[in-house]
Amino acid sequence: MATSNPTGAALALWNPGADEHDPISARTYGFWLYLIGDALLFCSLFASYAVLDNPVNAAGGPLTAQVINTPHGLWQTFIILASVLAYSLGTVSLKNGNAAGVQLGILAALLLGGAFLYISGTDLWALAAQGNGPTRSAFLSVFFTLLLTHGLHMLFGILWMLVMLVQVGVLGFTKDVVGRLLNLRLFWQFQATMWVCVYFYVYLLGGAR
Amino acid sequence: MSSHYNPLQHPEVQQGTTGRYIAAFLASAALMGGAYYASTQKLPLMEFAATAAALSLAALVSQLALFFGLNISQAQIWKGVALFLAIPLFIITIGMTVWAFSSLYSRTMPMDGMLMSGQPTLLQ
Amino acid sequence: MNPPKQRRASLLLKPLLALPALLLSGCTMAGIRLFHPAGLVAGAEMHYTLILVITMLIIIVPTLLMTIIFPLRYHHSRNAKYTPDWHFSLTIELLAWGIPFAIVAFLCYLTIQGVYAVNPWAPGILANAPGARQPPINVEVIATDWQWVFVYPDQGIATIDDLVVPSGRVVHLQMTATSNMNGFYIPQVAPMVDAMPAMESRDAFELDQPATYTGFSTDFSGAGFSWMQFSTRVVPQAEFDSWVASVQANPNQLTYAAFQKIAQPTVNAGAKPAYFSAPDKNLFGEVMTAAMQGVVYPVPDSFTKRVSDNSAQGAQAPASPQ
Amino acid sequence: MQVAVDGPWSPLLGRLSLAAIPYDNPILVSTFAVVALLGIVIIGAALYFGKLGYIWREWLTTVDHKKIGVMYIILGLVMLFRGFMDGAMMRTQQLLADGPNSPGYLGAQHGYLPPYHFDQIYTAHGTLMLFFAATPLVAGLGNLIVPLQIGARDMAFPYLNATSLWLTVSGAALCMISLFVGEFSNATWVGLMPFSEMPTNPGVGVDYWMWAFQLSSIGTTFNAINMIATIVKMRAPGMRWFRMPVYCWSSLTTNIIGLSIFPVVTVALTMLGIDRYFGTHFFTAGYGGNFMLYVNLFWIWGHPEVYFLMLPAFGLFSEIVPTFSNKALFGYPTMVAASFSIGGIGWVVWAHHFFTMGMGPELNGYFSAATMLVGIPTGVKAFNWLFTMYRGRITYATPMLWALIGLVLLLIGGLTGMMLSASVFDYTVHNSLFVVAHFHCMVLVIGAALFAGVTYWWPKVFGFKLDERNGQMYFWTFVLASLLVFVPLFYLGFAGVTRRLDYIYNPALKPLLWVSEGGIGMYFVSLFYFGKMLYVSLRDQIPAQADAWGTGRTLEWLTHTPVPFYNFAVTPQINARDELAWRKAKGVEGVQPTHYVPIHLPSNTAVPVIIGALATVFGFAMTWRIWWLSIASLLAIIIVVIIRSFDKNEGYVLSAEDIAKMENQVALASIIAEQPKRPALAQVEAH
Repeated sequence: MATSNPTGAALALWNPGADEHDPISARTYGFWLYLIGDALLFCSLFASYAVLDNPVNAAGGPLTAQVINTPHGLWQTFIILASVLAYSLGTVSLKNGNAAGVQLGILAALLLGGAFLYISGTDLWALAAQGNGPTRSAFLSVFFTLLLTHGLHMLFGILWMLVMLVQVGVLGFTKDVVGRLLNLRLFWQFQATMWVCVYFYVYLLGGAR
Repeated sequence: MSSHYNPLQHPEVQQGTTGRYIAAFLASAALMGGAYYASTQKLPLMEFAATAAALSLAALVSQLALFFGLNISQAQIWKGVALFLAIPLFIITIGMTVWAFSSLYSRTMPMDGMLMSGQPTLLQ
Repeated sequence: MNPPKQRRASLLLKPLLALPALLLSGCTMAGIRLFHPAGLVAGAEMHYTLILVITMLIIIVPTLLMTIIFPLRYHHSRNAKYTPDWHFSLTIELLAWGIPFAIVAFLCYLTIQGVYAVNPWAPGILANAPGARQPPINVEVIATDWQWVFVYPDQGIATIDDLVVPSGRVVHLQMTATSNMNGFYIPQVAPMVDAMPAMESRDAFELDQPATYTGFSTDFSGAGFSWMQFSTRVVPQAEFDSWVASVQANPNQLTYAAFQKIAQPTVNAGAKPAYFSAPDKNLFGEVMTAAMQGVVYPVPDSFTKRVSDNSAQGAQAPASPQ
Repeated sequence: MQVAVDGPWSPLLGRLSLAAIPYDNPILVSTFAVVALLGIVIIGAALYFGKLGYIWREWLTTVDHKKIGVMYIILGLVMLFRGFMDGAMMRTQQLLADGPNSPGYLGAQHGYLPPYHFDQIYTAHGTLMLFFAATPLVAGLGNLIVPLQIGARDMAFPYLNATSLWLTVSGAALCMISLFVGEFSNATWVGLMPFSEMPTNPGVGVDYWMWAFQLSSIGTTFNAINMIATIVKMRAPGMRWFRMPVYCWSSLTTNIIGLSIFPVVTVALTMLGIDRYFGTHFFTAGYGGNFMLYVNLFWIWGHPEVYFLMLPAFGLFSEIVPTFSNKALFGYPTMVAASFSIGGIGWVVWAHHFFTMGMGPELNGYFSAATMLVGIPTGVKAFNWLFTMYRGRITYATPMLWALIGLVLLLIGGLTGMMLSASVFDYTVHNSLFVVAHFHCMVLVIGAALFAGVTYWWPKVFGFKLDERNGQMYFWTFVLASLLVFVPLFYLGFAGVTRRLDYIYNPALKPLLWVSEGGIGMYFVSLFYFGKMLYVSLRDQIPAQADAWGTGRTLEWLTHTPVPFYNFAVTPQINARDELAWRKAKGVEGVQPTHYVPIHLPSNTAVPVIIGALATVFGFAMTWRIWWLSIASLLAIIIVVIIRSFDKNEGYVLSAEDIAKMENQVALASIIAEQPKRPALAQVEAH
């Protein structure tokens, strides 16, 4: 509201109702910041990987080229990208409040995510069964840790999707639910982005050395 | 007041389009497939590394631009700024760590010298 | 930079830095070891330190004076000139960025020069040292919990907690450790370098005057860390040779098996030395290899939980199997 | 895949047994008695005055940024006291255990603490001071003041804010539990590798340290996200970037640092954790492990962490110096630039913490030079404060005194820091008491800034000032004590005395050790004055003005004193940098809004405090390897979060009449007043 000072000029001193900030955009921004922190977490893992991917640190065990399955990795890349696409198309249905479309998108993304984890899990399990588990050498420790960190993120994303499937049905498109759906999209997309980095760094570069 | 607030009209909900997402998927998948194809081509290491890095970087950019929908609009600018500030940190974390350890390894872990001759079985 | 000039500079500057120390605690000046560097490496360290400090004082002292004068001068009771709205001056800002920048640039130049001069792997300052024409004395240093084992591969002897080197010769040290990281340090003599398990680090120094110094560990490595000292004796070449001969005659031989007993956690209070002949030729390599294969010498519970009793035992127990 | 542990283990209690309780240690038993007595007195008092419900409803379950800030500060001060007691014990041990003929007491051979106990004490000292004293104090002041300074109603995410607090508290609680159940880490606050690994450190101490550190760093990361989002998204209308107070700028830079570094240490600690729990080989010496990697990751976090704590201190000086010089801050734009430079440079210099590890001269040279660059923006800040005082009207109120001594300490700490950054000098004093003295100089700058900040904003929060007379006595005794303690340490460092020694070999150093011990005694005197200051101020409670110091310049002094829980009855319109100074110049600082609109506020929730409690249980169970309890508590956290996400509570609305009533009678809205229950709104679905 305007008030006048002794000199008579109008001054705006108070602004009633101006504290209603945009909660969804604050929320996605905060989540974006979390993702940057998460990216730095992956970044430190990559730095550790770069250090430990070295014959000294293999302690006589295998190095990257012997433990990866590059074609599997490529399939995983396609699967995770498709999963992100499915979720994203789900959020397109969100634009006009189509709950069934959103749920369908989430469900497809969830199943594809599960397929991704299945490939990852069986590959790592087979490796450990050969005696090249994470306790074999420092290199294998970081190899497993990097892939499992990504896998745990995916698992968490799947849990989140399950919760959202229920919430879309039970709560409908409230402000909180919509904010969460947007954040989950960022989170799921972020996993694909990180997987591209993993695939490039571990599977392609590591495999080439 | 929040009770009159329709979250579905929020610009971040309304920004997504089917076409852009499909384009993002196709671009990323094609670029990563291309990087895989390069790995089967017996290129010299540095050449392959450069090719794969360029393709993967392009895949990342396509995801940022098309999937994330990052741009310099009022809604997205601060996300862009945050990412822009963080990218040097990614490079520093990995790059300087690698630099420090390359120096350290060559100075404190003389692998091909005394150790290997003393205990040839250790690292086989 | 030639050494004599450096020493002169150090002599000139030393009293300046030492003055406040003298005022505070004249009685303990002799204990302030870093003001009495010995040899070229430590001399260079001192030299660079003094130049750096004096350069920094150029900016620190005026700022300190301003910090004291401004609050006194502009206290409200003094009614000094008051300009409440004056909040920017391009000149002052340029100076505030420019002066520190110039000084820091000079400091950077100096410190990088200094890093190369005292690089423990190959100190530049020793390249033209008097002893550089003779072959260096090689000593392999193994830090155990909590003793120092010095192996002289060329002389075929080894000692515990007693580093004896001839004067006028460059000493090359190669270091590793059994299970924990330690810092190898002889104040006044050699730069501090970490001795690390499964890794090899180096250090070098040369002393031209016979003397005795104390060295110790600077990186915490467990319950006996505080007692982890050794003596460094610089002796004339002839005396060194006869000392080597006497140790070579010692019947105790340092095999790897004997070393494994020594490497068990032991507090050697008082740094009682022990001497061995004919150390295993590749002892250093074997210790490193063992560490890489995951061999550690765990500290028994008795040492950690009730170390008070054990440090007493350690003092009485023989420092080495003799 | 659990690594076999020495000693007994049972499925029900893990490694926990009666033997874990150190009832045979007189020091710990008496500490326990004191802590237990205090706990009984506090809970008893709360029961006696019938305040238990009030504490639960208004404090433990709160999401109000000011109350969270106050609780952060209380936590920080309590832990500061415990950290100080540890420090006092260390100095006393070094004094007693000096020279081969020094006597031994309480079963120690020299001094009164066996090495193992001494090692735990200095580890606890470092851990507590950094994570549970300095960090909560910094976070607390940021929580309190930043939303007020930018004219926001609350933080961007109030619920997350409370979660940050309770995660930090859970870390502190683990540290406290370690005193009386089991042991704390003896591997220093940085966690020496491979010393912290299972083969060389099989006890539970390292686990306690690791989980306390991990939980508090998660809390700090959340807080950093919250602060950045608040500053970016929640500024009042008209608060453009270059109208923000410098304290907000420094909070922004500091939290950018915090957000970017804490994930790195999370990774380092997680790797240590899986080494210890699953037997991997990241940081062991054998099997290809590389403990230098830990050191590298740790200091990627560790060095920026220094600036994470330092920048808020600089921000506080930038608020306090102009207020008590009654003059605008000199060189605002370069102040902002300097903050960002410090943050940026702070990120690329970490390896100066391990010059002695054997990197090549090109790396040591680079890291030396890069470290020295920090001197430039820091120097700029010092000059800007000096020129703020230049031609000002200075009053020596307690906050100003703290700021001035902080500036002096900054110069000394800066000089010694620049010395240490030269690796050629570092080779002679690395890991010596010189380093200890240097970084205590720096943390005393932070300490001075925090005491200044607490004194400065106390009246805003509680409505009355801290007693000036006792505050100044506290200040002088504290400064004298600090000089006595730390000046001798510089000399001991030059004498070649290493840090972390439980026994000092040279009896000739006794006089210096005595001086240092005298300083510890002086700290106790200053503690007395601190208590007296609190007592006298609480007893008298002389009401303060809205602009408590009379020369405030920034927005927080515009609202009532004590600050209402809703901050501003009506959001202010910002017209200038230093809004209050601008309003004073226009003569409109007293103009109040003429009518009110309802305010929407979040409801209190018990979820954050429950998460904190479960996190404590989780950390404890992991420490003692009680697997069923760890899994149960982790699942419980996830379930609680999911349940909470189904909550339809949308907060409540404060009606215009309520606001008008509280504006006329400010005590009703004070953060210590109990609020009546207000009905919550339910969220509605959009169509």
